Amino acid sequence: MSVNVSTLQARISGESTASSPLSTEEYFVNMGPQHPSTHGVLRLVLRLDGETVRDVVPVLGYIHRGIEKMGEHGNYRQFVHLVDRMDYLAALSNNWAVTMVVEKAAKMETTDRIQAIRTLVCELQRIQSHQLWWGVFGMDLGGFTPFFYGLRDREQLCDIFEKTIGARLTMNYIQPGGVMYDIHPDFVKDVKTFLAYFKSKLPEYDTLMSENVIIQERLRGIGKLSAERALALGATGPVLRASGVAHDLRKSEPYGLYSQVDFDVPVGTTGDCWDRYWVRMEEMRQSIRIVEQLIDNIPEGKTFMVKPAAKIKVPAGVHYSHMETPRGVLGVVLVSDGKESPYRIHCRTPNFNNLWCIGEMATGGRIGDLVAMLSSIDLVIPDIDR
Amino acid sequence: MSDESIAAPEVLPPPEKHVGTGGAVTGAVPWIDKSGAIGGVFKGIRSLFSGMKVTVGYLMRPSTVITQQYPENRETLKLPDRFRAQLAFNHDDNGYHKCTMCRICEEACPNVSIIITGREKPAVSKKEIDSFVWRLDSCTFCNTCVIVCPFGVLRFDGTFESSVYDRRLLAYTLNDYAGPVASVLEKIEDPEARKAAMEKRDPYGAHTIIEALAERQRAKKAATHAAYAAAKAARIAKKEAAKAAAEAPAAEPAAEAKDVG
Amino acid sequence: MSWQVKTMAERTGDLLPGSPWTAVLYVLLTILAVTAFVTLCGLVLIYAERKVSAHFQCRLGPMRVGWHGLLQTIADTIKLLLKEDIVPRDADALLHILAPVLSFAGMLLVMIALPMSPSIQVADMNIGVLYVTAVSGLGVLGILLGGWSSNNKWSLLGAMRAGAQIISYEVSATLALLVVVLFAGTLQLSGIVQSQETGWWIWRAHGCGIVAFSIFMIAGTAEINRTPFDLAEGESELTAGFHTEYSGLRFSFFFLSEFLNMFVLAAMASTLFLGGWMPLHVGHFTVFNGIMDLLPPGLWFTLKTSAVIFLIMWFRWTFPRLRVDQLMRLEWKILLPIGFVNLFVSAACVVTGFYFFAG
Amino acid sequence: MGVITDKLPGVLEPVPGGQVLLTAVDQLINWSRSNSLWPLTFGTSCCAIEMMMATGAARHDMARFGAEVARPSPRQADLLVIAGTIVKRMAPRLRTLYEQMAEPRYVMATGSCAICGGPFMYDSYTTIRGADEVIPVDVYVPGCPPRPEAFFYGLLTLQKMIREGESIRHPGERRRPVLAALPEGMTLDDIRKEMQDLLSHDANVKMVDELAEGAHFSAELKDF
Amino acid sequence: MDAPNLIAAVQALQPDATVREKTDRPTLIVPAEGLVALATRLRDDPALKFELLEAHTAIDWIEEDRFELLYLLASIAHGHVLTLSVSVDRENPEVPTLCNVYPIAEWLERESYDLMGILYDDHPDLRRLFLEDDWVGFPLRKDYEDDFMLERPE
Repeated sequence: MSVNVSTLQARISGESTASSPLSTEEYFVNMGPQHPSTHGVLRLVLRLDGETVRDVVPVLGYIHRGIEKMGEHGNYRQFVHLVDRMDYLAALSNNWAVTMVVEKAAKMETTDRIQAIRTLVCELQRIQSHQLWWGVFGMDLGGFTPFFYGLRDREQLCDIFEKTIGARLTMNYIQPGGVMYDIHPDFVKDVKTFLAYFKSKLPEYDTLMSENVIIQERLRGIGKLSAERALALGATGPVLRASGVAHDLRKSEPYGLYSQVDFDVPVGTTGDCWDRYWVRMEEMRQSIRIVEQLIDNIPEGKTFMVKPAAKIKVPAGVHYSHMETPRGVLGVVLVSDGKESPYRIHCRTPNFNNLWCIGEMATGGRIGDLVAMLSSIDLVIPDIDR
Repeated sequence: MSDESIAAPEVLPPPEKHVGTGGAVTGAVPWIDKSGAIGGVFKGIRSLFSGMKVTVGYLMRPSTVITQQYPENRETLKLPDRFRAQLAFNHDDNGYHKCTMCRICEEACPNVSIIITGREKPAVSKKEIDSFVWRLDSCTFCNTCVIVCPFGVLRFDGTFESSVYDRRLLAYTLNDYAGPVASVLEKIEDPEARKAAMEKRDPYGAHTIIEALAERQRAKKAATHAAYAAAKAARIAKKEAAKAAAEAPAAEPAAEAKDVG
Repeated sequence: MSWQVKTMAERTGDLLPGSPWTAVLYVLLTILAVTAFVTLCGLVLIYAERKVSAHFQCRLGPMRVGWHGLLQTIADTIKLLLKEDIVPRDADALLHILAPVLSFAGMLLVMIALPMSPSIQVADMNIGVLYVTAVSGLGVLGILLGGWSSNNKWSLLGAMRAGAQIISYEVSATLALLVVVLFAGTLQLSGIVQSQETGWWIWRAHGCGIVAFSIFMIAGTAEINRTPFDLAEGESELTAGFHTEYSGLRFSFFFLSEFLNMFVLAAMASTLFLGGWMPLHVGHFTVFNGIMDLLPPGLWFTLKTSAVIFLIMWFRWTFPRLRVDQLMRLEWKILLPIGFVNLFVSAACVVTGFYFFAG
Repeated sequence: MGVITDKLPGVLEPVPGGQVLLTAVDQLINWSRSNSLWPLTFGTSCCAIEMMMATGAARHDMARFGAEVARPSPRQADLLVIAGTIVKRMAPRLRTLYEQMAEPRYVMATGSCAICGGPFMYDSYTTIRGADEVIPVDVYVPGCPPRPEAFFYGLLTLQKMIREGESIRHPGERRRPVLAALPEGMTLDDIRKEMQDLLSHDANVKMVDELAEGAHFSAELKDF
Repeated sequence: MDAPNLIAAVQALQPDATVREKTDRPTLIVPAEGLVALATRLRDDPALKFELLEAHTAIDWIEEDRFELLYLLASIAHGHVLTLSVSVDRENPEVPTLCNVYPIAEWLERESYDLMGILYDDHPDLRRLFLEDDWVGFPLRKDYEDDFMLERPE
């Protein structure tokens, strides 16, 4: 049998790649599971030569909770609530991904109002997610103040979500057959206030970070990822787009009301950290555009097409649908045997694939670069481990 | 739109055309031009100063401080109506609830945070609730129970202050009394009889019910183990039978032929 | 108007004239004074840093302990003093214990040379500048020892970064100091202050003063390991850098010496370039100078030092951190050449007497 | 200094008036400890974001409590906030982190996952059902995740415990305030009110000196 | 390329591929042996150009005593999608690895090995991904038993 089962020890103790006469003894360092810049409980085993990173081996599983197994034991609504905890910074997108596959498979109908609300809240959450990323990115690069400014503006969106949805992080708002509540009467007004506010703050973001010479020096040319490698490694979302591939499911397979709005897909050129940074900054602006087009044109209609207590049954077969979360493509494979709970459910999460790009990027860089690269991928660890 | 800031494009190859991705922005990524060394240095230094201007701007304007001082502002702190932090029972003005013990919420709850026990000897109607246990410690505030309840028994409050030193205190009994629903109670004319039908329930003590549940779970676990073992044995038997059937085809048709003959 | 400089050494001599106990008393008084000052200064600085950073970031900072959080740092101090002290099993115990003491001692020793006012100075050495440069180099020894003895790779990385960084930047800082020494013609700190009676060196020396001041501030910020040069303890990269394995009292030594180093840097910068305790004088405009003399020299020193400290804090709460190689490039390829050129130019200025109020 | 706090009770107790002095020392130490809770930067999942919002967002600003100095190294931290799910693979690491912290150390379990496994309580093959199976937990802050204010309420509750429940006379022993053991006839609202009262009037309130013991607790509850 | 054309094109490459019913994406059942060759051609054929392995997962059909492996391929250049379905024996679940065609398969297959126990021939680094190295059993299999796991009480 040609199947080799190896161990971590075997993996990391590879051949020394140091060839220069000046090179020194290589050593291993564990980065994580508790490390401030791994954004959770990711563990990276680094092979270092002084400050230079020779190899990065991610070790996962420190927050693997078996969501897929749990999905097989509950019904579809209960699974929607579970995926909130997967990519918690984009809980609504996760809700929608599962909802989408269930609705598609069970052929449930929705109204334009439902779709408009879903599109709106998801775009708002994309802004929210990128705000947090921007703040944390600043902190990972050593500047503390961006962190506070990013979170300050994120808090405004939290308020809007609290009013309409009643939760700040784990929403469980988008459900098969509709949305949990209709929007709050103040929603339109609040969102407009927020957009005006945030548009006045974005130039400040640029002054503080984007135009800062230290930031540019630290990001430019660091962690390059070519388009071919990005595709081969299955990267999606801003990571892929920064490498120059204009792949955005909102454009290529429009769902929700994305086909009715006008927006651009920002694309980078070289796929370095700066491109990824810039793509996300630009995405915030595009999301503002989308929200602006939709906010005044929310159609009338029902917000829940089936009774909340109604049981959902999905016809037997394999169903798949995917969507664009702030971090990339979230796909859900739903295998049903016609019962109330899925036979097998698998989530193709964006961070899982994006994480592996770090090995490609980091080799040859410095520890400081590694932190910038990790941050520019914008990882959410529970989304990787599920 | 502040597209102007990114409009100044360097000469870059246009991105490869892709199906369905019209209107893609080219990578007009702005950065400080380092080609002129001296000019670049001055631009860089200026960017540092403009950053410093932003931060000091906030320092100079105390009105930008947006901190809400939580324990001090408790009276004025108003949470949105829909905020979910504490499950509560809707009791009407008489203190009667409407829970008919249909158990829809219990079934819908994703992680068994709601445990309903019925009274062993219902006083008036067929089914009467004994205690409606809600586990705050495991609740995920998904609101499913509230939206599925056909009678509007439950609601979510915004009372978030419930930190404790002992996690057993986080199991609440939500109903004020054990007994029939409001409509049944209102039919009873005699106030004494009404009172007799209602048995007071205190918010605490629910953890014994949870322990009982855990006991039941252990029993169930043993049962599933047995079921798994049986299924496995059946599968192996089936497989062996299939194998035997596959191995024996040479003999079987001959026997059949003999019978026919 | 001439300033009568009277150091603590001379005062002690006045107390017990001709007695052999003078030396003992002097040492005791010095310890008492420096300890009291260091403690007070540390408390105030940490509180100020927290409040200033908070207001940079649209928030309030410590509010609940005492009025507007005034007692916050006291609570922190008591807690740190009473916290369990851990020496890791595999650490080099002696060096582990010695490191924070060394780091703290370097900073304490600088303190005694600082002229805070004509009458507040512990010792006035005739080689003051040299002494300060030499003694502040002790700090890096503490950091290196701390990182090495902790038996932790992150600590070691942090210590090595700190070693490389501090030793490199000391060159530039010293070059910047030399500019002032050239102009003042003395190494004595009080002498340098008095040489600025007709104006501060930062503007009297034409461009040289400003360039030297900028280099000194950048190099100094790097020497005290603060953002944007806080590579040695860069949180997001090296967990906590060289003091990862330190807890309680010993950690507080590192913590405190970091803040007091900031004070030392600010005090040195204001002494050398901004006239120290010398009020703002412009040449021989007696009326203007007389008005400026109304404020006591101690207050002038405090104001200038606070301004420089605020500048350092401002850097910290605005800028991100540099990378290791960029840090080295900044020093060896940019600051050092500029520093040398600046030194030559200022030497020429001194020789030709081409600076304001040279007479 | 550990030596001093160890020896102090032995020296002071026999002295007349020593008890009073000791109580004063206790109060000072507890005051300082409760007001300087430096958290460890540690979070596993969603609750970490809300903890970040509590520490980092200018709206909430944990600096007001003197607790914004988040230390990345466990040696320097006082407060371990378990923010998120703990799975089997993480549990030994959590234990290590806890053991690396210097005394006195405090643990706060925020969110359903850390309290009892929360949404992953059933049917999950890795999730630890409650962080208190791995390390001792002082305060439980329910929520999924708790909002920053709830997090602060938990912090206040912990401060209360530190101020009332510790003495250098019994190092390492931590007494929880009485709320765990319920007198008969008390309701949820009474408890909440009492708790709020206690927290608003800080150190002037007398706490009932009773360690909430499991047996005692159950006996009380059976009377209902 | 629309679904019928796509299926015809792939069937030209792999004649014994049959269409899998009950799916919402064009899905072909292919034998395990020729998988690597087929995937390479799917990736390199300019008319097909499936450059992205979007997802890979395994399904445990315990009643039919087999695992079904799904490879969800997508072509960004052409905007079409295809799923390959491979069935393997439950007792001896061995399939060739796709690591050399799609590098991301290395980790997707490790996940699949970790949770489902599929063994990938010639995989360079086949070890557990999420669980500890000494974990017993494969949790996503339908007959997985665990003393630790609690089931939902009824």
